[in-house]
Amino acid sequence: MKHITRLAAVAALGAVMGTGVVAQELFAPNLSYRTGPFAATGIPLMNGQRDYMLMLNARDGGIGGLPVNFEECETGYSTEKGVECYEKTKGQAIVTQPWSTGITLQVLPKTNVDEIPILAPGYGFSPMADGKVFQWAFNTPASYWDAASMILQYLEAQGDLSGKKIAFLHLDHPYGKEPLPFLELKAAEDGFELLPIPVGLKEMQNQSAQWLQIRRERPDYVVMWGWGAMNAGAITEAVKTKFPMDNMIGVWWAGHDADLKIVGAEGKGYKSISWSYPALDAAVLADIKTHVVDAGNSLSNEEEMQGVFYNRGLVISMILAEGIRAAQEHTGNAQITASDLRWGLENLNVTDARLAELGMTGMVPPFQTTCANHTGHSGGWMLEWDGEKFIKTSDLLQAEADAIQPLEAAKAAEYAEANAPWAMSETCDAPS
Amino acid sequence: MLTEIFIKPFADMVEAPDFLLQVLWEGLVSGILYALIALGFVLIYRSSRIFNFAQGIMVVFAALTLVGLHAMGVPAWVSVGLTLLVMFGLAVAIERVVLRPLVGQPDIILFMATIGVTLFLIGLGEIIFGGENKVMITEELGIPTGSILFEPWGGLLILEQKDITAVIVAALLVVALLLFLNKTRMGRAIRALGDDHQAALSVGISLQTIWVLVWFIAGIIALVTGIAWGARAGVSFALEVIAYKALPVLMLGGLESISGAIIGGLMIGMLEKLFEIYWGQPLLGGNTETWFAFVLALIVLLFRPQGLFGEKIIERV
Amino acid sequence: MFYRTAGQFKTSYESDQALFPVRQDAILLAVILVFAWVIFPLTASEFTFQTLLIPILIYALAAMGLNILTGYAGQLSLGTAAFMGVGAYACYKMVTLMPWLNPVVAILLSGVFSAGVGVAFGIPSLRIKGFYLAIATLAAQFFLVWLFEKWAWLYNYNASGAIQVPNLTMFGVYVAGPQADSWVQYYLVLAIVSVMTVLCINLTRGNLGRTWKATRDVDIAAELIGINLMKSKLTAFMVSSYVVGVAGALFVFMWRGAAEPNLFDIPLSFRILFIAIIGGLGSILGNYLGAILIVGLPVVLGTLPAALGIPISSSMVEHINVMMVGGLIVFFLIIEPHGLAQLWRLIREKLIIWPFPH
Amino acid sequence: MKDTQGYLTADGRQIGGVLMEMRNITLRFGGVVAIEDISFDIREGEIRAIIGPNGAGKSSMLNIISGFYTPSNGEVWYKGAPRPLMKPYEVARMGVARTFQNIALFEGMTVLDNVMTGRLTHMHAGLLSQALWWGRARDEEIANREVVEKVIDFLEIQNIRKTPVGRLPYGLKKRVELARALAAEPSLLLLDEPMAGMNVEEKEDMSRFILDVNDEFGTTIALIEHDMGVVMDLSDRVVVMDYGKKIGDGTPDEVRGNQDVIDAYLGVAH
Repeated sequence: MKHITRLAAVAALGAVMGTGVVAQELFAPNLSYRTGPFAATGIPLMNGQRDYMLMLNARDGGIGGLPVNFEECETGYSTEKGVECYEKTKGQAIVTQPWSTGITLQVLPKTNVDEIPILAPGYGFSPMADGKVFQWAFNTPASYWDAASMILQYLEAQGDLSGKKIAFLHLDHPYGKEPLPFLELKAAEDGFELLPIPVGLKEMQNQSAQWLQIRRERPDYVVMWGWGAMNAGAITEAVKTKFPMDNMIGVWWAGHDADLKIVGAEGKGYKSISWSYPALDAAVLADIKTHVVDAGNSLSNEEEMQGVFYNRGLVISMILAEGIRAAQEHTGNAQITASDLRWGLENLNVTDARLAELGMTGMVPPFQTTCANHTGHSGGWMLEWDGEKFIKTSDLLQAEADAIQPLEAAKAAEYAEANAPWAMSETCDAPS
Repeated sequence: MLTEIFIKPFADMVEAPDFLLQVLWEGLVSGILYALIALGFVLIYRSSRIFNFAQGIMVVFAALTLVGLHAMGVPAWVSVGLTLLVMFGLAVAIERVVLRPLVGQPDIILFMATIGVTLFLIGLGEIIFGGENKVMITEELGIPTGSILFEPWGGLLILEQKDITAVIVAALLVVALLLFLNKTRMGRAIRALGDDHQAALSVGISLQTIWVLVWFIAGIIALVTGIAWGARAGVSFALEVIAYKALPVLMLGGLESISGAIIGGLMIGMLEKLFEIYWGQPLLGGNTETWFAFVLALIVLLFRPQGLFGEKIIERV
Repeated sequence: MFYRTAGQFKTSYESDQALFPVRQDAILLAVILVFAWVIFPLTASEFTFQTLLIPILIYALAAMGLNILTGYAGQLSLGTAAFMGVGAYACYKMVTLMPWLNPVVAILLSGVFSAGVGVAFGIPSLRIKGFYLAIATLAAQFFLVWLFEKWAWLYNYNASGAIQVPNLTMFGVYVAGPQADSWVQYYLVLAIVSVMTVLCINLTRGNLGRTWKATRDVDIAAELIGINLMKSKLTAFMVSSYVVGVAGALFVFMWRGAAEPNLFDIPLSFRILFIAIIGGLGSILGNYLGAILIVGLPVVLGTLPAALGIPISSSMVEHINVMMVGGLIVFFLIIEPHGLAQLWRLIREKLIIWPFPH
Repeated sequence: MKDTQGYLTADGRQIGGVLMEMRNITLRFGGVVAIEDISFDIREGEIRAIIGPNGAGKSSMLNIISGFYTPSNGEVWYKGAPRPLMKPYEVARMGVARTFQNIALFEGMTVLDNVMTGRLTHMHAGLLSQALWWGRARDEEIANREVVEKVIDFLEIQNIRKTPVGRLPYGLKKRVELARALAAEPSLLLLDEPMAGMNVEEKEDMSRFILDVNDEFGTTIALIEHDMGVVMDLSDRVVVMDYGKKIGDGTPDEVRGNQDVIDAYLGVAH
């Protein structure tokens, strides 16, 4: 029965999409969100992702000679729409890019049954790093726990954290709660006081209560896991409350140029950890200009293209493209399947040399994935708002693997148990 | 536990009076914006028995139009004028396309229609303006952006100049509205409509004209709200949710009472902030502002079904 | 011609009260049932199961629950999604605390919890009426969603705050969780929704149904002819919340597979309200028609441009979709405020006398 | 105390003992006195009318009888015992049914369903039985339908049985409302201005139905009416109210000769 319906699905989709079952292309859809309350932060990322793939198609004829079909399915950050998009695309897709931690959590168990790799660069569920348990999920090149660890390291470098108070301002949503287990662990270890302050989805634009709390509690630092309209809301409130910007650090999704432009110079000193950087002199940008922008195919604009998020979008598509390339080389076929791509994503090796070849030097730290390590733990840089743009303010920071890995293993095992029976690859030696 | 609930919060208030003042001020600023939105609801409800759910999206739409026009190079104050024109066009369109064919239908049908309008405007707005968060043209409109610091009792009180401006403008708007409703023929017709359609018609103004006018006034209120709120955190569709905050105000103040909307708005703004800071955050894990106003209004209504400002209703058969 | 009722005489009150006094209705229903039970499952793709068949049934059930409260008993509620949430979380707690529990039993029991919560939040309806009550139901909406966020016990202290449906079996077959096949879930949903529909039809056509409608139409007169308004309203809240709660449990366990608190926020409530109103308040059939329109239409619209080869971005499709749904709501309210069910009733009346004009 | 002695009407019907007695009823709304110290009784089997000009307090009196208003002072005696404070629906369950001046039918239902609501007080099947349409619920539905059909036949509304009441003309609506009240098989039937807004022909029909109901089922009827003419022909005894006070009580002939009543109706200055 299942087999029949699967076949029917493929056939129906082929008919609906007008693409045919044996299309000569790499179908790598993106579950984008250009609408809804989070569109503001979503659009530049989606544009970056799209432009990179369009550039590959125009410049190289795709990857390994096959064009990439980078169709977008709009979710509006709604989990329900996300699942619909997943169902719609999974018949043919070689990858699912769910965006939103909520959608990731929802499709995570499904991909394990449907055997489609999830690519969630820098988001999703941190224990996905454990490739033995999460065979099909990739949050390359860094997880939220990596982010939390790097932020804490950065703060520690400013002085001992014990006895300090850190407010954790976060979206009250699976995404915002994600780093809590790690932060709690570290709070106990390092002896700082952790004060989680949730921001409800309805309060993103009116955070006066949260910032009154911050004023009352007088934390030494504010660490922010914000998204969408919440970032701008928090940063304006921080300026208003006279909270020292130097002591406020966001995760990589809270480092959007447009959010900071609202406060402009007053936001000077605000920081955001990031595993990507807009290296505006990178060769890849010139290629995109030639092949996509000048051809009139880009949805972006000049201002956006200089921002952190657009450039991060480029890196995200690069990771996918590299995975595809690795899989093609491994199998010897240009037309790869979902499970081939899994092999590819498990065997990424993005070195400095490779980055130079790609024309992306300085845009992302080098990283490498393995069957057991789906994150790659690239590390990241601390970016700082100088009043006009984000600049690198630290050397490459590396997450504290010793603290993270046991937690990853424990939480991954917990997840597998709750979702039993859960297909796992017991050994990572067997070829996939 | 009991001391946590009944004693500690008040002790905290006394201990840091500057902070208490700050909390009240923040509540007041939110409250005045709630009151403005509630006022839009009340005007429309009084004149046409429509519970206009689209008030929230009108705020977004007005703000987006203003910012969008300015981005196209139109000078700030000209943009305000053009936005008002757009809001007027919207009022006429809603009256023609939606209200007129639905005259005489049950309340719930009209209510649903306004939700339909809301969705329509969301889709249309996103196509025209895109979903990005935009910066309100605060400075261009000549709204001061700095803040004033006070140091009462050796503490610190921060008053944002744009919040002060918002409060003043809102107050002026309310006064202007009250003058309009009480002193002009048109205004009296609108007020009379709340009580009796025939009486209003006898003034010699057609129902349609009044409806367009009322929706237009609601549009003006939406624009003012949009500017004030947008100045705080940018303009995007996420603003729409503030419309919900006006609903408990309506419950407390009554769907038809203008003074009820104003007093209710201010009360809810301040009480929810006080509750969140002194009870919600320490005891309940925070974020109580999402429901506090509703639960408060519910409890008040359980004891006074006519609301705080309504008169007791004698039921008849 | 096809709907001729001449020659069909009723010889007893019992047969007059039968579900389908007109034979053609029964035949039409039989055809629909054959499609639902045999033809769809055999032909549907995974995509159809997941985006059309299963959600339409579940949404129709949720709307049916709301319709009992709003359409039959006249109490406008904007908090439906929160009661769905109560059902879903209750079901989650039951299956994780008692893994041996039969999933269908768990789903049916979870409605009991939402019924309880529904009655509690229904108490204000005794004093508050109309829009004031509608706003009051928003108190339930916002408070309950907040509770789902804050009460960690509800989601087993899961770090993400979301609930994840475990793999559940019944007679050795996976019925919920990622291992379950869509067609199994579809049959289960279809069976539960069908049974609930029959129960709802019985309740609404009998004594309780008349009590509710009387309360809705003229509450004062209803009380003066002997209706205990408190009992009438609270049973409506109870039955409605039960149905909605079961729909919520199905929503998460048979369809979504996971849920975060804000899933049960106000957009879902509105969606269900749309279905009930577009379908027709005070009608059981309408819930299905409304669900087909509100759930099905965007899916179809979403696939259209690609199928027709129109180069249009998916976000534009989504914007247009939102606009169309809004426009359609206004459109249907204008052409038939009593909903699609009424439209069907009129068509049927025409068919009965067809081909004669009167 | 129980008065079992009845009387014989002009047309020879035997009227029974006291069914309901109003004792010194006063009703105030805030400072306004709507009814002031009124007493009268209603006997089994009789047609009792309460008349008076507009604002006399007739409707308030009817509302007190049906339990919708609670008197500020005084007692209502029913079936030989003082009636405790109760909700309107409890009063209805004790056998008091009524119609309304501004028709209060359930517009969303058919005529049949409207009349069936009159049987609510006689149906007791549980939720589960109703949901399954099995056992008690089904039996009750059939048994009560038979009663209702009798009432429908009696009031000659068979042909509109399945019509939604919203579509009916005014006069028929009044009749359906009477049917709903009759279906309850009440001990006391209250009619609130049954002829209001009717033309002469409809009034005659309604009068006939009222008399037939009283005749056929022996139902005690209390009615209030603004229009004196019809009432006088119909009722056995009449209470006349004006400005919240009782100004007359007796047979139609007695009342007609009462100077206070004549003044009240002719509008002589007080």
